Amino acid sequence: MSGYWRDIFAGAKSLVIGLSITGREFFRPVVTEHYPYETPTLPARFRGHIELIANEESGEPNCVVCGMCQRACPSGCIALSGEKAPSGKGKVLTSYMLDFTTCSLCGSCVESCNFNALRFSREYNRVAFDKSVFQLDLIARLKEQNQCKP
Amino acid sequence: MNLPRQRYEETFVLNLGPQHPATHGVLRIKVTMDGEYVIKAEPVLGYIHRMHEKIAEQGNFAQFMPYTARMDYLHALAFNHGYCLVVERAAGIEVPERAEYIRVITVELNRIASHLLWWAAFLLDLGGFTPLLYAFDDREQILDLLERTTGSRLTYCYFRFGGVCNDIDDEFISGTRTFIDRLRKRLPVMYHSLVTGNIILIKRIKDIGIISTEQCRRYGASGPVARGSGIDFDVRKHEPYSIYPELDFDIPVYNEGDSMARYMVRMDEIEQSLRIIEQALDKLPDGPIMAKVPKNLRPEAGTCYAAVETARGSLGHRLLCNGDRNPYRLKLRSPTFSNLSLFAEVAEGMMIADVLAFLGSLDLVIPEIDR
Amino acid sequence: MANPIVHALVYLIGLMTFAGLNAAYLVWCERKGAARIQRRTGPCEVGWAGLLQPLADGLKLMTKQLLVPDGVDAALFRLAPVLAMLPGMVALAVIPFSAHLQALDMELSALFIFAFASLAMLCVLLGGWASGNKFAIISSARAVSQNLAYEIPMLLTLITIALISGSLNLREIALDQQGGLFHWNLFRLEGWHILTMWIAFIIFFICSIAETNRAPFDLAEAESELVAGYMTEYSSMGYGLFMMAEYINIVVGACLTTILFLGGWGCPFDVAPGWWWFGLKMYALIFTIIWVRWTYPRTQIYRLLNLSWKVMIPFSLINLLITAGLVKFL
Amino acid sequence: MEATNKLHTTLLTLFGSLNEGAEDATAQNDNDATEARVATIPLDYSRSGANLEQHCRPEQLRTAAELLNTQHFLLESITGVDWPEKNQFEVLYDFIHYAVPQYRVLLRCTVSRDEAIVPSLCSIFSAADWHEREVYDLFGILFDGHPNLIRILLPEDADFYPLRKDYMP
Repeated sequence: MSGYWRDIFAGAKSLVIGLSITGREFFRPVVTEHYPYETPTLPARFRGHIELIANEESGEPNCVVCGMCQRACPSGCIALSGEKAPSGKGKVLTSYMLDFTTCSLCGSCVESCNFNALRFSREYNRVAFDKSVFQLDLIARLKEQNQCKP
Repeated sequence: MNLPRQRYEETFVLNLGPQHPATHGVLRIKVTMDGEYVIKAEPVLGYIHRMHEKIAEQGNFAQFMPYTARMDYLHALAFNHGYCLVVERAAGIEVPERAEYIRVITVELNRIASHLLWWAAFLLDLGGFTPLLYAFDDREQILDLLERTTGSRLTYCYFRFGGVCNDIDDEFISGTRTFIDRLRKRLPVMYHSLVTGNIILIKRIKDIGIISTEQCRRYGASGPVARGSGIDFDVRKHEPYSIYPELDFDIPVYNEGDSMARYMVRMDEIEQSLRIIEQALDKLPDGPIMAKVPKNLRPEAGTCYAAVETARGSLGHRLLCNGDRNPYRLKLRSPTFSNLSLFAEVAEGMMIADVLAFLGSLDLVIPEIDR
Repeated sequence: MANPIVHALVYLIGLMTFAGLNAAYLVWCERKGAARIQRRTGPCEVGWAGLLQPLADGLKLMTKQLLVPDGVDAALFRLAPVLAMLPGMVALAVIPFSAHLQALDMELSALFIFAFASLAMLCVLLGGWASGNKFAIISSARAVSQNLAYEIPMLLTLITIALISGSLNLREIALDQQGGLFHWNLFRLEGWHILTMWIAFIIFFICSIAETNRAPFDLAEAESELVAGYMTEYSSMGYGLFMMAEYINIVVGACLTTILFLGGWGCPFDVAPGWWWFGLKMYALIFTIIWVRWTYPRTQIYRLLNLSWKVMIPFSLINLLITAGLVKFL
Repeated sequence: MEATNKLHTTLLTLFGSLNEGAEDATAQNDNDATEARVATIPLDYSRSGANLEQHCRPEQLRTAAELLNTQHFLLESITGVDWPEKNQFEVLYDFIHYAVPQYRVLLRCTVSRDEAIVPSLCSIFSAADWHEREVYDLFGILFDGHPNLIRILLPEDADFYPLRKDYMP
């Protein structure tokens, strides 16, 4: 019988303690962010999809079309091509396509690039109705960034 | 609390199907039931099978790293650590001291986040909605800390062979210390007196799903499932790796073997992980965070095995290399695969509500089972 | 109010709006209460602070297609949600909201409400069985055994109240408790009832939670085990009616507890009794029901039945005995 | 540490008896196509993660497993490996012990690629049930004596074995 009484009294006490805790929480301020109006602050190393870096003056991408990032990528999302530079020295980038549907944001490409030509963008809310929007043309994106720069 | 076997005239087969709120993933359990009692339960796997082991054989060693985080996304850093360990052991790479400490700190933080999410989901299965929000409130602090250093929140790709890719700064260290004090203050109130002491919860998981030590050994169970049945087996103490021998922490072991024992093992493990992080932060040395490692690694032929303690048990990598750039065969021994294999034997005779409480206490992550 | 037809019409419309508004805005209160307990904001997009949210939910439910899957007993499938609404609405008719605000003053009004409460149990069984879904069958079997087990202690506490106030007419019970805090049955001083009445109050309150399948006794529609219990196969207004029925049953349960224990429309210091005191007590009780739901996990079916047969019923019988003794000798 | 050494020596002696038994067997049918070597190789734990590697022929598998079971070992995992150039499948069994730290026994047995049948350990270690089903599922190695050897990960109607080297998706 003692188990019976102990269950009732200990149980009732634990139920009251539970109620008091949630009751106290009821009057505490709200913790959550109201998303569309309060956007989160992104840390420095946030990993959005990759984008090209241009050197300040000429606005041309630093990329020398060495293809290291293309080889390093585990899921083969990068497809880049370039041709001989008119000045005869090195190559110029013509197209840099990133298939963001299979990219797993591992950072191998950014690490494998020795010419500081790739970095992570800070874009986190890219949504679309069809997959083709995720085939990103990074050169076009770079041009856009150059235009909106002063 | 296994009730006597019922007579079987009118039984029906219920599909705790791949799409069910309590399976937390695409696990299907074909349950033959007589009214409320389960007569035979048979888990059906493979709904999220992606053939990780074949992918490992395609690319070179470094290219498999992001895939390790996609197996057990709740404790992704331990999977990174396991894969790094087996390749470093095969190729004989020495990891600098500071990188080892950073690895242990981030793995233990990730372990706490995984236990907090297990606790939230387990109580959701038992019908309590509010604890989930309190646990996610704490887990959010960890995710922000880890996002500052690694760049991602859930599927990390932070470890490299020979070290880690980013260094931790002072803000991370001070943030971790405030997190530790905050969680230490909240644990007794929000977790133990609100939930662990609650009579409804105690009645709900006490003496439910009792696993004997012999069953654990025959099925090869590990982690909190084995430690809940009185087996003192934790890979960090059993096969010490990294700098765990230098840190003093103890392994919670309970002998009852029921869901309550597994619950208490995981709650005590959160406190132990806090202790580990504190000691590791105090002893954090300076120095490089990456060893000199050739770009494409070619470990010489032979076989190698490395085990790591994840939140769910001992994760093993059996690696066979034949000297060229990609692994010849990489076997991933996932802890939940063995922990779930004893489910069919223990779940007989229980009622449907207890079967779900027992399933929750096993802490399953389905992509880790199906690989 | 002179001729009965106008009286009946006015009260019919009044009670229907009362029930409809309550069913809608209790959902809002529950979501806001749950959100505050979980330290988040709750619905706040539709209208100011989400006040139009119940309207939006109702509209969504009405515009959805009422799907009747095959292999389902069509007639019973459609009838069950309507029948589930019936007991709640009918019980509102006899509840005395204040001295002269009562639709129908019946002699045995308390018994009338409990007769219809057991009908609600049958509707859940009907809904579960008619939808032919395995989860629904398990959940309706559970709901029947749960409601049956918690009907008995509720009736026993009702008899103790009838002993004290001498009649089963809710109006008499409430009138008997007028005149200040210490005349309420819960704190009744004369006849020393205060000693045992708080046990009866707790039993009655727990039974009213269990009767309406609310957490921690929501085994009938246990989200994590039985997907949505007996409501699994229902969509749009079928589901909407079951939800409204649940909230109206909560309102009826809270009204009953206020009348039987907290002195109906009586004001604590007998300054100005009125229907708004009745509302205050009722919504305080409803808030506690919401508060309880978001604090505790769910029990198992056999612990729940043990709680009723082994704890609730013995305690209410002893309570009945003591009250009978007190009434006789004091 | 002395528990490990004691266990190590007992295992060496037990496996030794296993080897002699097999030695004379190979002596008779020298033209044994699979020329399965039977040997016990102590390993350096820190380099390879295992202490004792035992090569054995499929018939001796069950005796070796019973032997390990009596010593209260637990079956950690079963790995299948495909060696197409040697036309062989290899099955590796990992055993560890709950009480003895840093000790792992690796049981290796090779079988020819055409008729790949390996005795099942289900009756000794229940963990073998699912692991063997997985190796069958991914390699097509049959385990005789297994209660219900059906696919575990791939859909029932899959007719290919993905982890074979000659299988390209």
